[in-house]
Amino acid sequence: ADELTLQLKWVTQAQFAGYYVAKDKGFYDEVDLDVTIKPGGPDVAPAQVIAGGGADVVVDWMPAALATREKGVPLVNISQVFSRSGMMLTCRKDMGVETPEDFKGKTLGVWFFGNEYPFLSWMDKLKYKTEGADADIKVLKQGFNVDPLLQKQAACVSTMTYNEYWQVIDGGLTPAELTVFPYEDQGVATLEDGLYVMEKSLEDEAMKDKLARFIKASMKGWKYAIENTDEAAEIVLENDATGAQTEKHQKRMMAEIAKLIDTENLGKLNEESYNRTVNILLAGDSKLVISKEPEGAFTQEIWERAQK
Amino acid sequence: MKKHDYVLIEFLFLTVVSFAVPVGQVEGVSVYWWFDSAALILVLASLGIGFFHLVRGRDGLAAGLLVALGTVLGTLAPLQLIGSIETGEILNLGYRVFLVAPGLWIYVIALGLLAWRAMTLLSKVADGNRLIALAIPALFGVWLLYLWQVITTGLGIPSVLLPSPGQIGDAISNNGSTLYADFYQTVVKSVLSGFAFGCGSGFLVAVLVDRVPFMQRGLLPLGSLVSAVPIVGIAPIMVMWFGFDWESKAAVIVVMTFFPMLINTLAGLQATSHIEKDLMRSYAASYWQTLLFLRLPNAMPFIFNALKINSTLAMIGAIVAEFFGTPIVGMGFRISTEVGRMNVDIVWATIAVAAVVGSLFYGILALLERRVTFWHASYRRAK
Amino acid sequence: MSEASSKAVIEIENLDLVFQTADTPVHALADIDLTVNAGDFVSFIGPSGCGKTTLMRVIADLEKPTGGHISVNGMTPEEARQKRAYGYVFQAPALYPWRTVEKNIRLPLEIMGLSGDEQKARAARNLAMVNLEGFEKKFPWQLSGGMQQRVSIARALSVEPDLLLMDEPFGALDEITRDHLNEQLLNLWDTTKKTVIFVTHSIPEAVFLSSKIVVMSPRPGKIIDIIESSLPRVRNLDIRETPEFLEISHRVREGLRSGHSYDD
Amino acid sequence: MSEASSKAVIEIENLDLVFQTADTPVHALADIDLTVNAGDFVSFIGPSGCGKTTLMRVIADLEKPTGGHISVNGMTPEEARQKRAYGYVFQAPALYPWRTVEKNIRLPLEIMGLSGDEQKARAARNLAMVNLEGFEKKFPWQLSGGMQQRVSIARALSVEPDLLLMDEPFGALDEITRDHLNEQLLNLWDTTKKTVIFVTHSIPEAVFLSSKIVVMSPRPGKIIDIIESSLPRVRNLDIRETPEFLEISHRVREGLRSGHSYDD
Amino acid sequence: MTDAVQPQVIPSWRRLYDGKVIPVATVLIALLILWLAGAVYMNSPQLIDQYKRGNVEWTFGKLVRDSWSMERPILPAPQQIVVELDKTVLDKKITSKRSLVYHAWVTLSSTLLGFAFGTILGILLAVGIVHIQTLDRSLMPWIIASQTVPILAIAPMIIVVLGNIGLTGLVPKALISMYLCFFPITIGMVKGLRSPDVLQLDLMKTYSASAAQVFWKLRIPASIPFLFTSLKVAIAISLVGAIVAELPTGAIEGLGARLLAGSYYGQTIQIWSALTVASLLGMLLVWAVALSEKLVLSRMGGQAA
Ligand SMILES: Nc1ncnc2c1ncn2[C@@H]1O[C@H](COP(=O)(O)OP(=O)(O)OP(=O)(O)O)[C@@H](O)[C@H]1O
Ligand SMILES: Nc1ncnc2c1ncn2[C@@H]1O[C@H](COP(=O)(O)OP(=O)(O)OP(=O)(O)O)[C@@H](O)[C@H]1O
Ligand SMILES: Cc1ncc(C[n+]2csc(CCO)c2C)c(N)n1
Ligand SMILES: [Mg+2]
Ligand SMILES: [Mg+2]
Repeated sequence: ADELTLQLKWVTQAQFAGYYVAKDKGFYDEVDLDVTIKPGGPDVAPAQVIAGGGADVVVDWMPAALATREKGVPLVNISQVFSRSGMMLTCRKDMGVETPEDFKGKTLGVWFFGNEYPFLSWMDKLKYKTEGADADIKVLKQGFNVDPLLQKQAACVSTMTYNEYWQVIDGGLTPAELTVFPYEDQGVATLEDGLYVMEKSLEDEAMKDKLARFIKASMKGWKYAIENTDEAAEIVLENDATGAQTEKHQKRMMAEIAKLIDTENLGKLNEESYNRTVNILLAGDSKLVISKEPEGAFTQEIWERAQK
Repeated sequence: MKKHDYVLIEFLFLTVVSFAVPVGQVEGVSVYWWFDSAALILVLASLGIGFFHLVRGRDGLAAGLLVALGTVLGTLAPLQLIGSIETGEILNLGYRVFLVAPGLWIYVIALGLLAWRAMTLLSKVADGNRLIALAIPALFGVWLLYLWQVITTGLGIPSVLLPSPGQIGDAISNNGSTLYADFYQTVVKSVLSGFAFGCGSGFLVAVLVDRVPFMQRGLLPLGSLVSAVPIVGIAPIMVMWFGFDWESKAAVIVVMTFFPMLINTLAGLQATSHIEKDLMRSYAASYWQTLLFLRLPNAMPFIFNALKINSTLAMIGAIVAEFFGTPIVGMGFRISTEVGRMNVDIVWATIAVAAVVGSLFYGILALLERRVTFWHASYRRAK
Repeated sequence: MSEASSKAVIEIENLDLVFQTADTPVHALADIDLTVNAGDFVSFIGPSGCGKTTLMRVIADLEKPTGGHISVNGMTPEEARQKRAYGYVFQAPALYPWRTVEKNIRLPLEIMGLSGDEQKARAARNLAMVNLEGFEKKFPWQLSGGMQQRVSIARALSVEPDLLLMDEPFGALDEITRDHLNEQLLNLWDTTKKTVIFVTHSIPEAVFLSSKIVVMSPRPGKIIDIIESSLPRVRNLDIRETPEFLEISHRVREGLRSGHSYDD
Repeated sequence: MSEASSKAVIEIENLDLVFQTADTPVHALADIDLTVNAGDFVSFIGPSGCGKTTLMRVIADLEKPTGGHISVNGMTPEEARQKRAYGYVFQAPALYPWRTVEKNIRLPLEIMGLSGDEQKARAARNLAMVNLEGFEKKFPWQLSGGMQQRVSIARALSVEPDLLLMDEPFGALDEITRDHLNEQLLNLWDTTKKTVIFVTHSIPEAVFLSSKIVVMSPRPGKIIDIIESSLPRVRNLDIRETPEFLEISHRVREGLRSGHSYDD
Repeated sequence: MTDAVQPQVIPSWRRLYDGKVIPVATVLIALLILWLAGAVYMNSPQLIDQYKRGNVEWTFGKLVRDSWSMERPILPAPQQIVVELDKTVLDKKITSKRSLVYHAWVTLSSTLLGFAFGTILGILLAVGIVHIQTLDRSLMPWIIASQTVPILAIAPMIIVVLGNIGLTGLVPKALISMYLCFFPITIGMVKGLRSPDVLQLDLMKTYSASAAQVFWKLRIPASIPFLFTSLKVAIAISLVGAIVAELPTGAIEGLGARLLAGSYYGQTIQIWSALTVASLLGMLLVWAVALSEKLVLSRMGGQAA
């Protein structure tokens, strides 16, 4: 079997169920692939791993991938798994946040490590200054969890619909006490989990074939996961080496993940969404993330081959 | 009896060998040293100086400086070449990259030998000469940086993995204000306050507990318990307790520095010999007089030991703690954020600032120690 | 053995001291009876480990006896120590390396709270006494062993105690310097009427200096002979050639020999 | 001053040694001329700091002279050291604390590569010589200072050198033990015909042991008198009462006194 | 007059008092009480907030009980940690990924390997520094500077680079742990190898011993007490290094991964129990080194360090 290494963006969880299912159910074996799945973590930059030759394919978010491309690491999107963004800003009503106008003067929790680009674009759109002595809002680099919100150290924190939001709920706050700002609703949604390879991989015919087979089996895995969310969550749990994930949380996450994925043309990059993402990142005068229209940042060829 | 200087002979041999093999490629065609006349002259200069010294074989300052000059001239040759011709990319070629420009790498190894000879020559005359005593480690450091530069650029290592010192230097000069803001947040706010508070409280508790042996026996074993608690575990807890600004970083530093100071001060206070204490007793000196006149001065070497250990702990502690939640400024924030943004040059620029600040901090404490404990056996010579 | 106790500075009766050590207890002093009168110059002599230092330390309240009675100036040793009744010269110089020679001498005076001027004056006076003028600003480790020991003597003298306890103060010195300091000490003793207790290994030194020689033997440490000297109070080095001197020396040597065992 | 050089073990001519220190150079030895013949017992005596130890260290090639000539067994001191020509007893015992008494004595023998049996035999023999049978398995800190010094003497003897350098070997011992070891050493010297160089502070010891006494004076360290002893080679302690003995002692003392300055 | 202080048989409680057991227990109990009080103090604001929002009647007793049994406390009560430890240490099979023993074992193996590497590197550097004048003069400042580099910052890059040359799994983690723990060993060994005084060295010279003989018969034995003192420091650091190194390897398994996962999900109790196990493991390791120190030193005549 051909060997292939996949680097995830984050720790083993239902966010990546499709790949684990494909491996567990033997879908990769069917296409004669031996796939190694490397979990990520807070200090793992998928783009760095692939640049260093540590993986053949990585799961990453498009803003980060485009920014990396500008830095001279030529990442190319070969398949876009999540069609919608799951990112939200979750705020406490009792700290006085009901609309984006209320952000002024508040402390907002944001993830960095390349995940801050959508947020920065949004704030740019809202004409809020986030840095310096005269900043309109105080930005806090949020750690791994939602504690700053629970402890009222921040008025808002970043959450994913499928993960941190539920930690807030588990933390004792009710949906009625919260205001949520999904990026989709604010018109600043950028594409999230997609599959990226180095440009060089696309120069080699054998590699292209391998990637197509990988996409094919992975999408089969995702399809299965969306149809059998509970079983998929259990497969994820079995693959979690930390033993820290809970069943309740993973099942819920899997259900939420399913909502972000279009099963029609599963894995195909929607060029409209791509253009929207690029425009959001290019908008404003700050040029925070990318400074010019990227070229060759995606290809549909692999996905199309995978349909055969 | 005259011994052969094998290091120099080896240098000459390797350099000559480097002439026989390619030093790189231009459009796929192997080229040799004489492709670039500037590089050729530099190599020949180093070769000449090496040969001259081998024949003359004399020690002394002049010889040391001459060989050092030869090394410096020699090091410019590879830099000159790497900018103008192809030397291979490690990610494409793997270990075969060394076959693209074998002469270059052989010469770099040869230069290592020449640099070594320069340092040994200088070491011999360094006693009593402060300038040279400082120059030797500086030369060594420059050599390390040089190797780093040649390897990253010569082997085409992607800068997102490891930028070259040149790129790091550029990043430092281009991001001065950011780096200063980070320095202010991390060092001035977190490190200094945490260090002062941690060391201060460790010292005070030691002085208090010293009177109660019972407490000492109870506290000391806990010291080894706490020293084994990883900072990556304390940091999130402190962020939870003290908020995300510098206070939580200072708290992490306090936890890290408290016990080393406590343990060292206690050991220092107890390091007085029987006879010294008996002397105080024979004067019917009070507890505080004994402390002031005898035990504290005597404990100074121990206390400085703890201060030095703690200075490196404090820097690392503050930076690591910033990984776990911070306002968007600070060296730890910068490092963790810019890695994700693929700005690895800024990451290394920040690391460089941290290393320089940390070493300075340490150096200042070491100087102060020399001043305060001048009387200690480790500082006085003869008699 | 005890005498007119009206002038007695130190009275020791039936004193016992056992050190508790990890393995076996060490019987360092057994059945010690001794009276020292004001103005006496008493030497302790005996083989290594016979308890000379220990006995001196008991007098100075640096060691507590495990049996018997002792009084110093009519008080317990502890009270006497707190009244700063004595000056002690240790077997080793015990100078503080972070203080200059002068500062070392001023140490006890600072602790006693004397005025700066007084401290200065006394330091100068006593440095002169041990021939170390000009070394005020040196640090102890810049001096030879013998000079260090002389600084420690000057330090003890600067306290100006009536009772001087000296534990082998001249051990580290060569014969000539030693002779010189012996004369100085004798002179000081004679003019100031101090009481001196002195430990030495040297028979001639003991005989030359003392008005009373206490010969001790080890295991357990006890007194085997107390010799009252018949030599005049004012002496010079030539007295060492006289028959009385040799006779006393002989008696001390005999005492030592009888108490000696070869296992050390 | 030099004699029949056929039997000369050590020949020193015009020797000079200056220590370079941080501030001022110290002129430790100046103009030393000395010949030591096979079978001599030579004592160095002089005030503290006059260079006795330094001179001994030059002979042992532990210090390089800055001027003059010296030969040991007709070779340079370095060659002699490499041939293991001498045994050295330092002023301090210098035992390795992690080795038992026996292992300490075997240390030089291990280094010389002797067989295990031979090492054992020599250790046993020399321990007996210094009266320490039964202490083989003890560690140095379990011995008193005097016992440690005796171990270090046994260690030097176990090398069985023809030339023995001893730097105040008996300084830490009390008078009785010292007398005893003096007799033993004299006996050893007489029976094995070794050459011994010996440093001491004690005039009687120097006179009792030596066939030749070298009196030194400090600043710079030089030889001010060399006294050939008229005493017979075989002596016992009683000789110390004889007029010849007292006369030699007197001459040594006079020499010492003349070379003495009071500033140390 | 001084009366005799009679020596007597020391009662056993007295020995406990003079030993470590009672003092440590006392300090621990005091800490425990502080801890329990602290848990109430730190957790109650959130609880009171909850009560208010839920309109719950509450008494102080209820507040105390609740603050000792919150699911996501700011400071968990000790008994909660004990319960969690009971669940994750005793109840689970030790091969299970939910068993802390399993994770401790993972961390321990890279700790020990890193410690071994660090000891070797540390000693080699020290030997070089002591014997080669040029190294002595050139290396020391850089060794100190190396320790001012925040390892957590470069660990991910090290892992990526090492992964690139085919080193994965235990070795990269051990190398990071080595980077941290070689330092005290180098410092201690340099001191130790230089501890023989002039006299001890001169003695060797009079035997005209070779450099190797001086090294093995004098420098090495003299440095042993220093070595052990450093080893005790180093092994604790090595554990910290191993835990740090687990984060950028994808935090798959080991105590560091547990810490992080606990942190990621706001599971305070999980963090604290992982911390507790880490500290106990650290203490155990230090104790093991101390024990071997005792054994070795007693064979070497029991001189104090
Ligand atoms: N703190 C102690 N613990 C146990 N034993 C001790 C202690 N101090 C002294 N000793 C023992 O008590 C005995 C007497 O010791 P002391 O120091 O008084 O002898 P000394 O006569 O002064 O000998 P030296 O002439 O060598 O100074 C010795 O056997 C010694 O080992
Ligand atoms: N390594 C050295 N550096 C500088 N000066 C030294 C050194 N060793 C000895 N001296 C000086 O050389 C002189 C002679 O010293 P040496 O040790 O030979 O005296 P000594 O006669 O053995 O004295 P003692 O009787 O005290 O042992 C002294 O003034 C001493 O301070
Ligand atoms: C330090 C830190 N950095 C980034 C993220 C963001 N992140 C990476 S993957 C992912 C999907 C949700 O689980 C999210 C939100 C985080 N959580 N913590
Ligand atoms: Mg004594
Ligand atoms: Mg000497």
